[in-house]
Amino acid sequence: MKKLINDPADVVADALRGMAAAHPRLRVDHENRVVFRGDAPVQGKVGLVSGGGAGHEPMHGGFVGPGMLDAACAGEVFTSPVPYQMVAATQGVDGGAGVLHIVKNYTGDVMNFEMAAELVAAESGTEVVTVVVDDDVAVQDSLYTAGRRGVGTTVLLEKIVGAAAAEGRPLAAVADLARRIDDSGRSMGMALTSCTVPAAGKPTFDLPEGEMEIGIGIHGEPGRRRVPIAPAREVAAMLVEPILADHAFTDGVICFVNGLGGTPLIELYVVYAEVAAILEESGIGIARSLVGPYMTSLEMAGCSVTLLQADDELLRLWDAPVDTPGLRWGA
Amino acid sequence: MKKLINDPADVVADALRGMAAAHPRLRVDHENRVVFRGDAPVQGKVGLVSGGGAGHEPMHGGFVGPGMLDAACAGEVFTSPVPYQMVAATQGVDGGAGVLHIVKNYTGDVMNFEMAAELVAAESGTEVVTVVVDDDVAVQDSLYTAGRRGVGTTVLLEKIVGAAAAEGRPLAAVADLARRIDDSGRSMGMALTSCTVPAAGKPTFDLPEGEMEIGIGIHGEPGRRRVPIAPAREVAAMLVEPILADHAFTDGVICFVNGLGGTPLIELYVVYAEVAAILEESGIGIARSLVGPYMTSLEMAGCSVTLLQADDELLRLWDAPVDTPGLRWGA
Amino acid sequence: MSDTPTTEQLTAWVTRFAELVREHRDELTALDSAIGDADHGSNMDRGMTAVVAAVTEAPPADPAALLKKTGATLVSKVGGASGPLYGTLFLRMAGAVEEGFAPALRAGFEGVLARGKAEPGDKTMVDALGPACDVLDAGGSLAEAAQAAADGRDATVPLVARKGRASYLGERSAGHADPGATSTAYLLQAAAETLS
Amino acid sequence: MSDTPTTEQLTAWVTRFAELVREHRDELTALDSAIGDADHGSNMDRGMTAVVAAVTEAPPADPAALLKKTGATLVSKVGGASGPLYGTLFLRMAGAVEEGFAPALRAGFEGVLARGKAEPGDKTMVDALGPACDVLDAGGSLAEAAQAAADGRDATVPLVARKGRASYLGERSAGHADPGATSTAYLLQAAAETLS
Ligand SMILES: Nc1ncnc2c1ncn2[C@@H]1O[C@H](COP(=O)(O)OP(=O)(O)O)[C@@H](O)[C@H]1O
Ligand SMILES: Nc1ncnc2c1ncn2[C@@H]1O[C@H](COP(=O)(O)OP(=O)(O)O)[C@@H](O)[C@H]1O
Ligand SMILES: [Mg+2]
Ligand SMILES: [Mg+2]
Ligand SMILES: [Mg+2]
Ligand SMILES: [Mg+2]
Repeated sequence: MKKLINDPADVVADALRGMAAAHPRLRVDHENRVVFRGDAPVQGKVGLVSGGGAGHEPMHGGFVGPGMLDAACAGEVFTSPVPYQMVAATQGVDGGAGVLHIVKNYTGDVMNFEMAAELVAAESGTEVVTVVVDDDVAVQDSLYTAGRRGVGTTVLLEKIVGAAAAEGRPLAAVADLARRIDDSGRSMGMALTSCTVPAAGKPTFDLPEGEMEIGIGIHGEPGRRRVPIAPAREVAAMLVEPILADHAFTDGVICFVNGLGGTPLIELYVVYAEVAAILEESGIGIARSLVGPYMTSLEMAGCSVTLLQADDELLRLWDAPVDTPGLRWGA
Repeated sequence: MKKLINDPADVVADALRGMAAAHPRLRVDHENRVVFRGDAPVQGKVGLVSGGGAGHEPMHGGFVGPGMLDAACAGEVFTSPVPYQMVAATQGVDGGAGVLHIVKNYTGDVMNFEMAAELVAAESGTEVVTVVVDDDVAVQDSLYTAGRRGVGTTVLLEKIVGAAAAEGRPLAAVADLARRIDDSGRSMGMALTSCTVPAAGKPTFDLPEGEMEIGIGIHGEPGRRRVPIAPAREVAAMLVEPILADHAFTDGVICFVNGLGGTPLIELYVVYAEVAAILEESGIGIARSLVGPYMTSLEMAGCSVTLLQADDELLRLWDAPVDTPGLRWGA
Repeated sequence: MSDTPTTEQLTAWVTRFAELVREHRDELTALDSAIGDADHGSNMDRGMTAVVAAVTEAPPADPAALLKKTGATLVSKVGGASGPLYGTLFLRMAGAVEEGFAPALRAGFEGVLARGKAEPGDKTMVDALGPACDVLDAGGSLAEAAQAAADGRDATVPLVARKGRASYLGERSAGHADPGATSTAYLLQAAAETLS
Repeated sequence: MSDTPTTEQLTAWVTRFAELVREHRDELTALDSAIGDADHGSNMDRGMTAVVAAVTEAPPADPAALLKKTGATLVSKVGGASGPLYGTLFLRMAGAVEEGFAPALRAGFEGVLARGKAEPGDKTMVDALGPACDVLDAGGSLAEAAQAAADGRDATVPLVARKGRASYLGERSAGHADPGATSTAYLLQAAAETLS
């Protein structure tokens, strides 16, 4: 295992120390492993809390700041955080207007956030609404599984919903918007290589030299199929076609090509070019784009494509100022 | 070779298509492989041109935009661009106040930019000044080599000098500032793995499982020594100590931990934490930080550390608005 | 076994379970690598190490307090799917332990079902825990219950997962034992060794 | 050879050089992998392929035009260190080719020295080109010049590089032939095969 870490058991704590040192405008609660925006709670604003296993940086801690999340809880690598972290985050961002929990659909995340919401309900008057993101079209038979996984749409949702909360919208409206975004976003990913969970010390799976995995999840959960490696043009088609088959996208989408951690930007741009070409042929204009490693899977090589159907309101909220380590503009 | 590309011969052209599609506010001259800011030339402003081999994205094309570069030329992977590209870039950004060429110190880059400047001088009245960046402390015996390589300081320089040019400073002042930054910045890098040049199809070098290379260059040029892999704490020391030994840094530096392409952000934060701890012990306060993959070496795993001695003026220029795909704030 | 176990016995149980988890940590992670995300061994080891530390540092006064401390520690240290599930198991056992071990385990099992909404045959820890509860309820010994849990674990091998991360593998999840069912088999083995 | 070569001969020369580069592309890249950045083979191949295309599409009228077109194409297609160096070599040859091949090559060599500021023994293409020029200036044959270039290339093996990327290796650059010296040896081999 070749990684820039100290003891594998300390990876998350060490990375949080790094975040705290690099971003003085964030406040890191090291005991609870929660990244807060420095001025939380913001009075009168709906608080946005997300979180999940580590290993997906900059998600979620890197999306904390004005215009996006108020707090993010970090679990161990690929392991959901625990309820008391979410309780601490919720209490720390409660500015009197309630708190939205943004939860990616994984059994562990859902159960831990559920227990946290139960604890908050029992202990305090804070109103909590939970939105579960499940946008991974690679999961076809949601009836026989834990349901679609939450992937790339989460990043776009946190940005857009963050802007809505910053405008002072009430909790119910913010939650409705979040659900609408989850309904309008679809993703599909692929991997060229596996990744190594530090505590495990070995690659999670084995992906031979000539093969790639289409439809993989962000923890290395296997995908739809293994196929021989192919040119970026064909890979883009393998990702975009199931997305278009699953949802009727029309003109004006946000197109997000995400890197999984080990794939450099030059390759992501090559993929973006092919994705854009397919969308153009399909008559689906791209209103906004995002290209880069925003939701990683440790050092896995590969990418995912997310399309989100936008409209004037969503685009206005997308363009609104955001000031986080991972996404920043207008501020 | 596992890469998200089409034909290896088309990687650079394909990535430029992707950049053009993803960033409509840039103008990409595909024939000359130059990325221009969409509104170039900006009348009355010194034009900033950089460029170099591809494979280091987002550098340099991703640093084109208001507050940073006016144009960037892309060569083949790890190969300097050719003079006619630089001539096209120079002519395209000449707003009457002259043009600064920002050149990383590699024989090929220096010679090609030199020929370009000769051609511009012969053909037009555009005033061109060249600044060569050479900040890599891994190169010790500059007398017996082509001199120190230009690495991480380049990113910081392009941002700060870009802000100075945006303020309307004259060419001589902008060039002086650039030289001052080169004098005040030092970098050192390391790799855990090699990278594969697409046209070569095989890893440039071989770095066995238990070893790492300290002092490596961004094209895989070998470093000072190969050593057994070590905890991030020790790696940080191996990078920071030669930097501090080479230049007397005092309080108030810009600290930049750069990812080489295959190393995910979680590891860069672990390294940042250790770098910050060493600087704190040395009494060197960090005024600003940058953490992420800004100057990559294809999919190489590893990182580099850059320290730049700042002062109030440099910090003010660092904080000034910048609006590029790779670095963006205040805009 | 229908007697109420003593605090000492239960402490020995969780301590022995922690040992077994430590010993089989890599095996549990390898099973989770095959059909999940390669963290079940470290998750359970982190949790049970914390449990042993907690009950050693401040020994709980009675069986319910011991089980509550165990459950609460697991909930707050493990995360993932196994944290809430094992945590709920012990927390619910605390409320029923005065009636005896078998009723307590049954209550814990029901908590797991309520929290995780898995059904038997979904290829989860339910498939090891359920058969063990059935044996105890029918008056079987702890050794028999441990055997039933081990058999239940083995029976997960051919199953296609329908809950948890392994469910994303579909048909490909068949052929490997479920990690949670495997750790549950160790839980019952520890019970047979310490509570008889 | 002190006669002025014809346009046809020079065209055959650059065409043969392009063939040799194509044939040895992977070898040149492998040498550059060992002590540089793994692109010399693709750089030279890209450039010489463009040269052949250019002179085939619009055959230059005279030797100087042929050499100028070759040099300009290399400058505009190769990049890196080899583009300006090989480009300058041919461009300077164009200015002196009326005096004959040997004086032209000497002029080209001086251009390379001026552009790259390398000295003999720095482990660069200079170490193959210089000896070849010396042989020709002393009245030697092209075959002898090609041999001198090949010997010069071989002599770069033990050298420690002091110019170009290989210089960063320091002592570690010893033990490998210089890629640019190797491609230069092919340039002279092509001359011996086509201009004699
Ligand atoms: N809904 C569920 N009900 C019961 N057990 C479950 C459920 N989902 C997962 N599990 C159990 O949890 C185990 C995985 O635990 P672990 O790897 O620690 O967490 P995660 O799946 O979050 O990585 C599975 O092997 C399975 O036995
Ligand atoms: N200053 C120099 N003078 C002469 N030749 C040089 C000089 N620097 C490099 N070279 C030659 O260029 C060759 C490398 O060319 P190439 O790999 O195409 O470019 P780059 O080094 O930019 O990747 C070296 O092997 C060497 O022969
Ligand atoms: Mg997990
Ligand atoms: Mg090169
Ligand atoms: Mg798991
Ligand atoms: Mg080279």
